[in-house]
Amino acid sequence: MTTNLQTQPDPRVPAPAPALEVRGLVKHYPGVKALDGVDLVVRQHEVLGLAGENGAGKSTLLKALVGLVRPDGGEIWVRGEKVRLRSVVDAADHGIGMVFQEQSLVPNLTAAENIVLGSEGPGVRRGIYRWNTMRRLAQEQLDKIGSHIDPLARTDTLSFADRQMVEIAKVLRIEERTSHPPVIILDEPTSVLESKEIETLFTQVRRLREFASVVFVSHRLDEVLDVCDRVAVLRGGRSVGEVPSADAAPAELHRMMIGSTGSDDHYHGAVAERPDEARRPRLVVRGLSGKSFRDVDLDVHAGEIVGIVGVHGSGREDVCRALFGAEPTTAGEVVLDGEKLDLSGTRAACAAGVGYVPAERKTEGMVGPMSVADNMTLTKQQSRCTGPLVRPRKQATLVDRWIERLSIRTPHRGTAIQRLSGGNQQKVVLARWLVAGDVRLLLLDHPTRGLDIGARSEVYRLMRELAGSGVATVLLADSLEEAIGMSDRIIVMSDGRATTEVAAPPGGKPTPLDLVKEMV
Amino acid sequence: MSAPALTSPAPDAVVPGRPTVGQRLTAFMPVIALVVLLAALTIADPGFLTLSSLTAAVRTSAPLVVLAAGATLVVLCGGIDLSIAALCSLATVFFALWLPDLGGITTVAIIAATGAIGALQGVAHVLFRIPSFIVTLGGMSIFTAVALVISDAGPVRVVDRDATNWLTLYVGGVVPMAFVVALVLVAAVSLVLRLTPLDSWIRATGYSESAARLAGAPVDRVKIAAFTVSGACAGLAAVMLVSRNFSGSPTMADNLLLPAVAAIVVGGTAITGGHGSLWRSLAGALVVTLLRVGLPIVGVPSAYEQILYGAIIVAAVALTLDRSKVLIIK
Amino acid sequence: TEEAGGGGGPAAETGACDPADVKLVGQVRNESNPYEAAWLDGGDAFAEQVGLTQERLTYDGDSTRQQEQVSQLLAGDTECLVMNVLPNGDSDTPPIVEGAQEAGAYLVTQWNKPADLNVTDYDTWLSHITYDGVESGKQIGDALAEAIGGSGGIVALQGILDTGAAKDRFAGLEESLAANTDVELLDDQTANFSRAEALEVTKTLLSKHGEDVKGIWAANDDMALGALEALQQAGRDDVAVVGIDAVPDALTAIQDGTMTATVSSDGPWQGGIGLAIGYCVATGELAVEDIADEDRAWYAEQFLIEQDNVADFVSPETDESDFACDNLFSRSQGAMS
Amino acid sequence: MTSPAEADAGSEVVNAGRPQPRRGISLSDAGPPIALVVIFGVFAVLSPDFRTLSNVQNVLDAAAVLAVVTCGISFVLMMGSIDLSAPGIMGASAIAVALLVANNRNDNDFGLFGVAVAVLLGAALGCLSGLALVVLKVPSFMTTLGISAVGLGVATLMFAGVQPNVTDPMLEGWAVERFLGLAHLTWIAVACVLVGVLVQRYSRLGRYAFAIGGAEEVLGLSGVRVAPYKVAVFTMAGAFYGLAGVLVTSQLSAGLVQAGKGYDFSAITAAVVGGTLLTGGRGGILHSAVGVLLVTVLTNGLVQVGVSPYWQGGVQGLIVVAAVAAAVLPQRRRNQVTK
Ligand SMILES: Nc1ncnc2c1ncn2[C@@H]1O[C@H](COP(=O)(O)OP(=O)(O)OP(=O)(O)O)[C@@H](O)[C@H]1O
Ligand SMILES: Nc1ncnc2c1ncn2[C@@H]1O[C@H](COP(=O)(O)OP(=O)(O)OP(=O)(O)O)[C@@H](O)[C@H]1O
Ligand SMILES: [Mg+2]
Ligand SMILES: [Mg+2]
Repeated sequence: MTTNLQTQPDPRVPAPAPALEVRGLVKHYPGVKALDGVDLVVRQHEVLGLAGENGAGKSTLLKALVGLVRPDGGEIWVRGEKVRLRSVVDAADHGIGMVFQEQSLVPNLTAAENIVLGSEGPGVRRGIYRWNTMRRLAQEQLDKIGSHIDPLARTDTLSFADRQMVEIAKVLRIEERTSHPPVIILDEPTSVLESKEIETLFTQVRRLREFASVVFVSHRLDEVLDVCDRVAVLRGGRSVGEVPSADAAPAELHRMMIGSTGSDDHYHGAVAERPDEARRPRLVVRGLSGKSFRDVDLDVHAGEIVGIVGVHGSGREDVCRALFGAEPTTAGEVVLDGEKLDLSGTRAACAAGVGYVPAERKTEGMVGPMSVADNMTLTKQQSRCTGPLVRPRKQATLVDRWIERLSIRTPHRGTAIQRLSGGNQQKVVLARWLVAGDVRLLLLDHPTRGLDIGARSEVYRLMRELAGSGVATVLLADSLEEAIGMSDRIIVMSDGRATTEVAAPPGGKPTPLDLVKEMV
Repeated sequence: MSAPALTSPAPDAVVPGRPTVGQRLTAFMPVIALVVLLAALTIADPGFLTLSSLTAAVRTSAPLVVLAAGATLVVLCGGIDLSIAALCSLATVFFALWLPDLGGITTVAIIAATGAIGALQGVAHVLFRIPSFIVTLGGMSIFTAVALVISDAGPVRVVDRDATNWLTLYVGGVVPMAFVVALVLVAAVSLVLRLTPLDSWIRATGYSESAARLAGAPVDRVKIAAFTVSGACAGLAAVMLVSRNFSGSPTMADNLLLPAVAAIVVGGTAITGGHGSLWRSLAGALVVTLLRVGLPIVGVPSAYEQILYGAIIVAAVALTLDRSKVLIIK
Repeated sequence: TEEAGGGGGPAAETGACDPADVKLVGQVRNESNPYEAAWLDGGDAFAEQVGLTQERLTYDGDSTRQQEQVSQLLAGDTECLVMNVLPNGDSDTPPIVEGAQEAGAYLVTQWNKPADLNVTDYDTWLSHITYDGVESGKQIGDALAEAIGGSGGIVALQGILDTGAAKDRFAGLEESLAANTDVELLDDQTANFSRAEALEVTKTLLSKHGEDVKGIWAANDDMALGALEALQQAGRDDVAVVGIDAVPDALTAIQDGTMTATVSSDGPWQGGIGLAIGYCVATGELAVEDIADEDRAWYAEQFLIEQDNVADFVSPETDESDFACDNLFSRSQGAMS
Repeated sequence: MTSPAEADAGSEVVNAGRPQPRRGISLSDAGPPIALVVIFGVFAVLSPDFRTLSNVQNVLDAAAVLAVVTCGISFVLMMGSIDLSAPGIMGASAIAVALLVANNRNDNDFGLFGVAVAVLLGAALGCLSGLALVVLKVPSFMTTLGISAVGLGVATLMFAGVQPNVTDPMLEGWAVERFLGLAHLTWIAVACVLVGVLVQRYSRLGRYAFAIGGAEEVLGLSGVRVAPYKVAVFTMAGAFYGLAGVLVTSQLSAGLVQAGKGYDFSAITAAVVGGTLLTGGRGGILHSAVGVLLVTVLTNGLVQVGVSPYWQGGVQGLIVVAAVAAAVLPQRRRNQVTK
């Protein structure tokens, strides 16, 4: 497989050594072969896309490239030289840097410190900080990517997007460490960004190509094809091929990823049969106000999916949390199925049949060290109990059924959820609300964040199926397309208010442009 | 998702999900530490390993086991209870004062009262969002003050010993009743945790409180319950101390605080919460007791005894802590 | 369910142990203060005198740990065990006594004992020795009153509030105050028998009462020494200070004239005498029945030490003859009331 | 559709609560200083003796040792670790310094050099607990508890039954001589606080300690090796405790094994009352200094207003809890994590 991945030699110019080359990389984890002989070539001055299903081994491969994962076998070559990468510092010295899938900034330090962290250079002399120099260094990095944040702002006061920019500014410090063109790895950098921010990022990525090589991972295949020169595909820890992005369609990539053809217009699945009760309003919100939203009115009918769209800070996320009792409200009334909903806490909401999937999976969605099974049944304890007693058998059968139904890739139901790939973790979190089958209102905050296409279609199918069974769903979608495709109705929020409502019945969908107009 | 191509596990890979030999061994580490320590003491003084000596050691350890077991629940939830020892002292005073009026039901009354006091601390913790360290530190000084005042700053004799006599008996002639009670307590609480969802709620709370809350786990109630049990255990330990000392005193158990927390940590329970068990604390309490009484008895001079104590508890934790469960050691 | 015999029930009250088989144990709070270290040294001296060694136990002022050590000790061979114990507090004495009785070990306790616990009710609890705290509190109270010329304000530093010693001594001060009507107690605070705490508390009291403070009554010498430091730091040399225990530093201070008075308690003698009583009974030289009731719980002789007699106490000497089996109770000031 | 006016009004409300980027001290840190002022005010009203200048000096002097200990412990707490080694380290350094400067036990008279050795001894013991933490991977709770016992053992060995009394005029002078109304000891403590603040703000060690408390794993991902910094922080804390032991010796003119008794919990209380979180990543030396003053004012004030010694501990505990509650309540959020 190595040979056909090699650069086609140009007869006129001697081919320059690839910036980075991986040969037969292997990594085992207990019960999983995360990498099973991966080959990969990153040429100089190119943007290489990396695609693959959840758990295909992308993150593991990339972590091996920055010295965080010690491979069990295989070789890594940097600019024609075989290397051993023992640590992040090692990798940085070879000019390889990475922006991780989960944000990795120190929240209580300033942006400037985060940017220079670990490579302060002249910013620290003899252990003493020189704040002015540090600020200047950081400012230079921020200027490179055109970000306007204050370098001395504490990182946890920045918005999510700004933090992502800080991460990119930080990884660009690699340039200062080596004289060679660096290799910069971006693991799913866009999954948490808005379209405008994604555009900025892509401009930067294209600029980076002038002097560096970039490896880019995303589950949004159109995006990958848009920004990359070439896309390599991983499946089950192996390289299965590559395509030049100029002449590839998402469908083809998808086929390579899963080994069979899949459909691309996954948003527009067949609308399920709606039960009769469908026109009965299930959730009625009147004048709901809180810290970051005011006078929100919202009706969701049984079996209906209502998307809420808005830019960052529009308050839609807090509305969701408020409906789940996780954010205080100052005024307003919420009625679920004719009964007043108790907003005093999450437990009351759960009891009333409200489910919530938070966006921040790592800290809020899952309990990392606990098993898949325990995470799945954490909310709906009754599903694994008889009376007050836990029945391990009952739990095992139930959990195994859902693992299979959602194709959750885990060695075992007893595996700690933190050992799963991001997408599979998300599926477990979603399954948590489904195991008991008694949810009436589902609040989904970016439920497909970090999921591959297959998993996404599965989640979409699930959402429709749930809607079909009468569940009312509020969706904060990952992208406008997703919102449009999935929702029956879309509410636009801006500045803490629900400003507009757009109907989006099958066949009468608005365009993203229609929505953007309303959003700003 | 269509046709997921699941990587087949390598044939020689261990059976996933089940604990490996190494993992099983880490679960037994506290016991191994205990045995090693006992062996070392026996080598230092062959007279130490006698039945009566062991009997005395486990009898001695009973109140510490009970205190540590209760506080383990709070630690598993990610908090800490510094008030157990002071509450236990207060309870000894209550016991001595109430016994003449309440007679046989004093024990029950004490456990109920200390449980209620523990619950109160738990409520203050979850309601006002004050760190448990501070709530219970405040509780500690308040209980001490109350105990001093109501006891008139002195021991209160217990003349009627019938109420506590049963704790001084021996089961089968060798196993002290107090230790049996401690064992039963640990077994009962562990069983309740295991058979009900409480276990996953507690661990979820300890590992990640916000995730637990957003999953609808009754985080606040679990925490209050943990503090309640911790308080009730302090009451039970108080009864054991009274049965041993024939009096209640406002500072009787105060010095048991650090040994109790040490017992929890030596057992391998993560002080940051989530990972651990009551059984581990039981073994930890035995290790700590052996160190407290064993070192001087086998003839280690006082100054060296402290140095050894320090070195051994650190070594014991190095042995017992399961580092695959506790990723960041603070 | 039955009782586990520790040492096989009470041994013969009057022992017939071979002197070489006697096991001597001295137990005090810790070795990190001069008084208790001297106590253990006194025990060592006695042990040497009879050709044995003393097992030195310390429990760090931790009641439970003391109990644990004692019960572990009693679980071993108790045939010819002699214990000279300083119970941490009054409430710690009964279990030690009961344990020793059950195991048949010979026991002498010192300082702390609940008033209603009678030594004569037990066979192997040979004796309880203490100093009359009320008396010492009163003696230094009177000395203080005299030092400030019979009138003026004083402050009191109490010991650990729930110990009998602290209470008795304070009761003695109150008696003294009743007699010296012109002396006014401005304030009383606890400094837990600790030098460091006494320093802080005294500073605060000095700034609270200022020039009104003419004297400081401290329930032990450590606190008196702490108070002296506080006075020095406040630049006050017109305040009289009294304490109890006659620790070496206090004696030096009295010699220098910075401290007014203290009351002797003789650590080395205490460390020796307890073992001596036990040893004599264990080896059969003295029968328990032959110990007079007033010698089962008694006050040991104590002296008020002031500048004029301090020289006599600077190097306390224990005389081998103090520990002879026929001379054990020579320092008795009478039975405990 | 929103009219521009409406949108403006809306954004005003919406933006009100959004945390602004900040560099210095924010409003949420104001709780402890306010509590300090309130408590000080209450005592001043209740007791005329309390509000005298000499008593204020007295409070500051009394805060000196605790302030030095708290300086050390604050860095450890900032990392999210805990440190219970103060009693042992202070005991060891107290005896060591008493035996090294002019004293009644031996002929040593090393003066300042002796002080330096005692501080180094403290640093060495601190270093040991740090090493046990990073090498053996034992939680700091245990390593420091162990080191405390070791320190007490070492101190007892050196003590050897006879109280070492200091006759060194320099060391004695620290406690007695005054400058601008405050004892030299107090100025030493002030210097420690200043050094602490500088280290916290301007040294890599201080900033990394802060960062370790914020997100230790991220430092690893950025290629920072945290272990040396952790050891260094514990070493620095040990040095502060060592100095505190020297200060106690100077105050008492004698080396006591128990010199550091109780300072572990008082220092943690002071730090937490001042707004340092036990989970790490928040607070700092200045916060802790406020906490130290708060605790000292309480201790002093309760004596001044004449609260019975029996009740003092209890009342103090109650006020500490109330003060923390008052400081925490305004920042209370749903789904907030409190450990
Ligand atoms: N630390 C670990 N311990 C055990 N198994 C692991 C660990 N890290 C990853 N794995 C396993 O290795 C496989 C590859 O995971 P990886 O994170 O590389 O996938 P990915 O392609 O990045 O997926 P995603 O798109 O969901 O991020 C998965 O099956 C995962 O469960
Ligand atoms: N006025 C405000 N005051 C305080 N915090 C705010 C305010 N507005 C927004 N936030 C916080 O900013 C974060 C993002 O805001 P919000 O949830 O409203 O945006 P969103 O539209 O859901 O964005 P996304 O597209 O990322 O989901 C939230 O954590 C929210 O708590
Ligand atoms: Mg990944
Ligand atoms: Mg959002």
